[in-house]
Amino acid sequence: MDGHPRPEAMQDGDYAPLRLHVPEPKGRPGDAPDFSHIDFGEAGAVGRPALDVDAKGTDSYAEALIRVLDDEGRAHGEWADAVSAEEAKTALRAMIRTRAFDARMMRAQRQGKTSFYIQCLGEEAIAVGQAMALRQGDMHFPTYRQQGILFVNGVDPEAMMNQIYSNEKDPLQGKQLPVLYSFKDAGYYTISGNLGTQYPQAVGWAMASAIKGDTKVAAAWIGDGATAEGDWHTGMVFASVYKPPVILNVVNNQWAISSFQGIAGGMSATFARRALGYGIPALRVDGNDLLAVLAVSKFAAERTRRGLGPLAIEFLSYRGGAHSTSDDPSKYRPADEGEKWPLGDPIARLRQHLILEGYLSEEEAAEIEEAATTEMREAELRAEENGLVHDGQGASAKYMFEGVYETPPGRLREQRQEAGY
Amino acid sequence: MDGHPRPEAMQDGDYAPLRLHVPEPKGRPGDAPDFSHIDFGEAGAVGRPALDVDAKGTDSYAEALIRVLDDEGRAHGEWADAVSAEEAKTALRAMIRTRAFDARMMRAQRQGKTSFYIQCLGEEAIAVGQAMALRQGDMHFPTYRQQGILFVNGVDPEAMMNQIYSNEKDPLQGKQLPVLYSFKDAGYYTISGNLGTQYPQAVGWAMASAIKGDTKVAAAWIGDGATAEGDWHTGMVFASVYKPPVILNVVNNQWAISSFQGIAGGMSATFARRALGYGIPALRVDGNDLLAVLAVSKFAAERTRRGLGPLAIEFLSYRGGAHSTSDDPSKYRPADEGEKWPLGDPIARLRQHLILEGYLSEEEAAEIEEAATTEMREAELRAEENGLVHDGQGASAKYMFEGVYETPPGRLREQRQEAGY
Amino acid sequence: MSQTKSNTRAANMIEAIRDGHDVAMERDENVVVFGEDVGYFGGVFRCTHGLQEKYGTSRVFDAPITESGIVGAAIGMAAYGLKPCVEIQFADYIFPAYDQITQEAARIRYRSNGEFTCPLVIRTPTGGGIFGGQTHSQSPEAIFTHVSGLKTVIPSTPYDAKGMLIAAIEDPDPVIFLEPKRLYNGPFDGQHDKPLVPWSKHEDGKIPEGHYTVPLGKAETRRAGSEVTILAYGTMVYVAETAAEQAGVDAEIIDLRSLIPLDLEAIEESVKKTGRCVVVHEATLTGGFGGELAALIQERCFYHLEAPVKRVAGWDTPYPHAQEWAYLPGPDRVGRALKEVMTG
Amino acid sequence: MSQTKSNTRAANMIEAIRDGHDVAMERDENVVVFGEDVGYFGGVFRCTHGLQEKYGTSRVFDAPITESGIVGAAIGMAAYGLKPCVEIQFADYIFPAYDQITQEAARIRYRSNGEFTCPLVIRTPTGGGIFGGQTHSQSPEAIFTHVSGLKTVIPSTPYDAKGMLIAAIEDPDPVIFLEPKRLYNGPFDGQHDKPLVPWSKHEDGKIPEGHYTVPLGKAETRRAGSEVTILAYGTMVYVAETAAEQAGVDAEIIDLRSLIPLDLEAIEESVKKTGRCVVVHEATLTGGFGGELAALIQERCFYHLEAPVKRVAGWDTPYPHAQEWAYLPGPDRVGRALKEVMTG
Ligand SMILES: Cc1ncc(C[n+]2csc(CCOP(=O)(O)OP(=O)(O)O)c2C)c(N)n1
Ligand SMILES: Cc1ncc(C[n+]2csc(CCOP(=O)(O)OP(=O)(O)O)c2C)c(N)n1
Ligand SMILES: [Mg+2]
Ligand SMILES: [Mg+2]
Repeated sequence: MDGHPRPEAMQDGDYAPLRLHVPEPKGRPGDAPDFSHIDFGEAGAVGRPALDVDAKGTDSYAEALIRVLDDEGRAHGEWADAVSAEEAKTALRAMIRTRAFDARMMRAQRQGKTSFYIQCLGEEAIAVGQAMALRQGDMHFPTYRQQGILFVNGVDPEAMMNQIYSNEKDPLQGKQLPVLYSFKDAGYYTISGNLGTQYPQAVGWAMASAIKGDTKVAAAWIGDGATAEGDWHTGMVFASVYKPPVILNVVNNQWAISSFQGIAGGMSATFARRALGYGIPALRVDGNDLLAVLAVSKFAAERTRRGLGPLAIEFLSYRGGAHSTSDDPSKYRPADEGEKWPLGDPIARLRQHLILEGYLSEEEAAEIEEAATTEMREAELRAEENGLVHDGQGASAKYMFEGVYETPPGRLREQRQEAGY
Repeated sequence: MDGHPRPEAMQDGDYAPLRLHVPEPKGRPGDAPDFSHIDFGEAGAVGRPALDVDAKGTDSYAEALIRVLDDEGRAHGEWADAVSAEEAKTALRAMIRTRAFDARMMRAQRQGKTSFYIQCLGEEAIAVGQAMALRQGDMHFPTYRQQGILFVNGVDPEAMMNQIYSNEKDPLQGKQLPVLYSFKDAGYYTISGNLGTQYPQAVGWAMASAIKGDTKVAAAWIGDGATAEGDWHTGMVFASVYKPPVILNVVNNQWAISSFQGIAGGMSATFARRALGYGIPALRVDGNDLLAVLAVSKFAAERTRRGLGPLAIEFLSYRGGAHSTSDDPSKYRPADEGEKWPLGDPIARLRQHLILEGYLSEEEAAEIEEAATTEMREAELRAEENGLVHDGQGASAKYMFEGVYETPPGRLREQRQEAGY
Repeated sequence: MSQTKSNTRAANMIEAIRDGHDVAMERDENVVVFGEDVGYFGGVFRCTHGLQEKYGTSRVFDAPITESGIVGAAIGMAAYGLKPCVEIQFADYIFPAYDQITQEAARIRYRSNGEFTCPLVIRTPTGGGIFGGQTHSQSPEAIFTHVSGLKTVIPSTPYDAKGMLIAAIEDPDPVIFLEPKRLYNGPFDGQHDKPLVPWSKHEDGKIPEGHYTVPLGKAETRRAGSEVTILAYGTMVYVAETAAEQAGVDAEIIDLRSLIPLDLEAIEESVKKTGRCVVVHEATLTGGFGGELAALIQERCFYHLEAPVKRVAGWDTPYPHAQEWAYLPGPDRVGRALKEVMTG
Repeated sequence: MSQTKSNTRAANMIEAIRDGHDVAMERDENVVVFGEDVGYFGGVFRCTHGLQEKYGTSRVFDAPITESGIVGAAIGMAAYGLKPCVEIQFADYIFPAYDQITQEAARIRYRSNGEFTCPLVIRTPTGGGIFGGQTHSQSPEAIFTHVSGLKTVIPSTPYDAKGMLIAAIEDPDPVIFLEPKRLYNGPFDGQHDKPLVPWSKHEDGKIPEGHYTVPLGKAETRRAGSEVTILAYGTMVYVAETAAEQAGVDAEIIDLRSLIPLDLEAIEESVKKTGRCVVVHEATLTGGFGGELAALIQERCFYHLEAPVKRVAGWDTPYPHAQEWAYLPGPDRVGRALKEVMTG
């Protein structure tokens, strides 16, 4: 043996014993909500970078929140005039419909009409705002919490409910868990139950757009928790290398089932900042402010469609409800944390703004809400008539054998026969 | 159908057709080497941050190179006095022995004594420098290009050669591909042939040190190319969350077999910068400057062992030889790129420095080289006597059935019998 | 049951698993537990509930949502000398960790020639029957049983769950510990339109207090019989029991419990006696573990077989949502197979 | 061979694969090719050499070292309408992509009920015999054949390699395309101490010019025989040929070529004729595809079998380095198995 005389392992006391650092949220059940660690800044304070800004140019943007609406409902700053009153009203309507749909389905779940549902309470502005900034032919690669896209892009709520009820009219013929929709014509990619997998897929889709010399844009979506998956990184690496037209969204609603964003690394740096390390510029946005969301999304769409490279966006929000109908958040976070979220409710804020500015009357607003409730109630009545899988009226068993391949191989045909379909 | 009237997909010409961006290296075979895109800075220009510096505090460090030795062999700046003359001489000797070993094994491969070898030509300072900064009980999670660690930590070259020759004296009993060593007592974790997997493992090992209240430090190692793997990210996320005592090294030798660092995202941002997005401070170091490597590694060891959290280090270097003996780099990069690498050869630079400062004479230096050559020649003669797998003198087939589990299950015992061992 | 049941208490499978953790952690301070939602909250199925409070955040903690990271970190901890027991929230999410499990955990001992080892338990809820669709229902055992260096086990009672979990944690090698989630609350027999008997009302719903182990590698004969051998594991054990009863066949029902190592002796002995065999599993037929079982049986019991070994399994399709009861093998399908081999 | 060989030229398997790419890319501009080192350099085995120069960097390019990213991006491209054909440098490195392959590529059509599809080819060199140790030698076919929605194929001649690659690229569903790397340069029969016959000297070393396909799902009878059926694929086809010759057994040797879909008709017909069967593969025995084959054969040919179906396979250990020739099934082991089933 030969070599450098290595120092022996030293005595205890030489260095203090190490301890594992396990991040804890500010509040647990029974505690008062505490958001004092977050610097929200002021509406209007953060301006617009150049369309071709690079990662270093967004250093401060990766921290400070882009906000347009203040607490009173006034719009401020450079991003304020990116959204017309007409657009804002369209958005309000889509957000209200999204919430009405969610409410109806939460009720349906309680009534045993479906075993499972996921709402997006408090996050409606994010999906709705970005969907409005994209155009036909573009493609979202959503998670289960971007149903707002569907209400922007003209999908019939009854079709969604048929999917949830897994009945004969379900566009997916009963194959998928409720809410794991696929609506290609609405620019809505088939949702996976496996977190994160859609991130590199979105980047690949955008690469295809560039390879074909098209001008279509992809929107990748992921939650704060799921950014820990390897797939988030591989998507970012591909985006960093080939610079395809993709918007790399992270919806930071601060919770991943029972674990808070610190368990995903969110207390060590913002998720927006993580993109900078790939040389991808990043903006951080108040996700409960439709005007900010839509303005920034337009910027992102324009940048990527112009071939100026990918852009990352972190939407800061708060998961207003339980993770899903299988979850009970009162077991792990203060019950009133959502109500105390300083950035408020996205629908209430936009409504207040439109009324304040005189673009909308209280009556019109009430009408929109009323109409949405009616629409969803009626859609649900129709969907229910098509059957509920839990009443034994699910999509036929024969569909199970279809669509595994374009042409079923012999053994699958045999099995189908054996099964009697 | 109902919803926001989405703009139709627009006409060609509305936006210019997109194009896929595929990064290309500055030079290909036949071109003149060109490193003008890299800013090397000046020796001594980058100082020492505080031991408990946070990620933001290392913003500029993630870009500018920490260098100590200048082109003439003089040491400069705040990092210069971290390494004693004695240590520098020890390092020189380990580096020279590393290179002598490599040379001997490259020759052995040409002679057909082994089918495979990987040298670390030009990167010797990195592994040697960091190994000297750690102490007994710490653990490296190396790739196949950190054999320098073994020459610091007292491993017998003959044992390494027996592994390469896969003979009866091979400590791994012929189970592993040449160079995928395991030397636990030397703080050298079993190397995987699968890139990147050791990164989260290193972090987990460091977490265990913290869980047990020990003071041991882990060193994670990865190449520029392999940082694209999901495992690199999952390791970083765990490090970001639990802040265990781990040094997160990236050896950027600018090539990954035939693909240059741009294909790993290296043209979009430095690899050091990528760590900042996880809230992990990062330093960037001239990997061909032993004094810089060892000084920074000492800093890293001290910081992590004090419980101040992980530190990332990017070592900038150049892969001096072929990827492995199966590779021919003249097919994809300028033949003389390595010679023109502005940061030079780490052994020549350290040698020059020690002679310049009068710590070493030309004769002593020649003696060290001579001794290393002799040592490796003699070790190889001994190893060869133990047999070469390619001469049919590999480790016995019976070992194949051992070590699958602590206790072999019945069917494996049956198979061993069937095979006749 | 291989042990006496003195000092037993009623427990469902979740409580049994929680208790298994508790006993193992109490005895060995090197046992650490982590995974998504397993810390403060105690796991989405509550299998680690209360452990963080008892053992602290250094030994029981939430992990980031990266299954490869969880397993990768656990491998490093095991190399250090700890005994990590990690949870993958659903077996459907184990695939991102497939590389770390099969190329690393399974190979550490071998490739280092014993210098490093990997005593690691990966617990994960498996199987269908909960209307979970493709991503909450799959049974991936066959992609692990093909990997040398791994053990793959699957208990079907609270007693076995606790005893096998302790045995797995004490095992010196990596163990894939599959928990048939449809059995957490009671012995589901595939009759989805009948009310579930809770474990508290079932004879197997009792666990001894404190430490005991159920050895990995031993099958359990659930019912002795003479006409046909049924090999099953997980939920299919109860499906097989009901099917045999309904079909009126005197079946010997073997709960394999441990797929690797496999209790070949018990299998051979039974099939040589009955001369007939039906293998039942939830996973997709083609390439499933049933193929290995059928292959082994015809190799070893060829001259005793009166009929071909028959496999009843999930169809060769992804796991569907609405068609769950047409997909998951139930007593009817198993009964038909029993009749077929009896006349075959 | 299923097609005439007019206008043929000599080619080894690498050249055949390169040519298959070329033909497919020429005919369909939606075909794109990428992977680690496949662009400028043309792949570490040179299977994509010259393609970037011919088709440009938008259609042939180097990829970052992330197998899950490569497959994930390819899935997105396929959803867009492209036909990606990606290379995983060694089958031993396909595991990080296992989630994207099995839970995504294989499931896109099903879960979207046909709205999105995934016409994707994943090429990867498989198998041993090159002294590559654990991480350059494995044969992971069985972890794909268990996954509904995937096709898994493995050619064993230059002719099949080109024709099947074109068929795979034109296929509307994801195909795992395994290339027995030990056959790239010649038909290796396991006799490692004898010189290798290069393809240029072998009758199968010829490929037609231009476009042709070898359909996926059809086996190829390499040798007609009456005494025993040998099922093999990849390198084991040549091992089987030599073994049968050396053992002096009149074996019918079937090269499966396509594991999923499987040519069950050809298998059944042959085994019913010979009454005996030996299955040979390189992968670890337990849980290997041989189990599925043996299970199927005893199910379908039970009353024709004179002896149990015998499997010859890699041992249940990781793939070793020094012990390669004791691990990889060679003519001796296959010959012993042939004798055993003949007397069995
Ligand atoms: C690969 C994988 N691992 C785990 C899960 C289980 N799971 C479903 S949702 C969820 C939390 C996700 O949190 P986040 O990404 O923040 O999204 P959010 O629910 O907050 O919208 C988990 C762990 C999964 N679906 N897929
Ligand atoms: C998972 C995996 N994918 C691919 C390979 C094949 N491979 C071996 S080394 C290498 C290049 C690695 O480059 P880098 O990480 O930069 O390290 P370097 O060789 O430059 O030290 C590749 C692609 C592998 N070993 N493992
Ligand atoms: Mg979240
Ligand atoms: Mg490199």
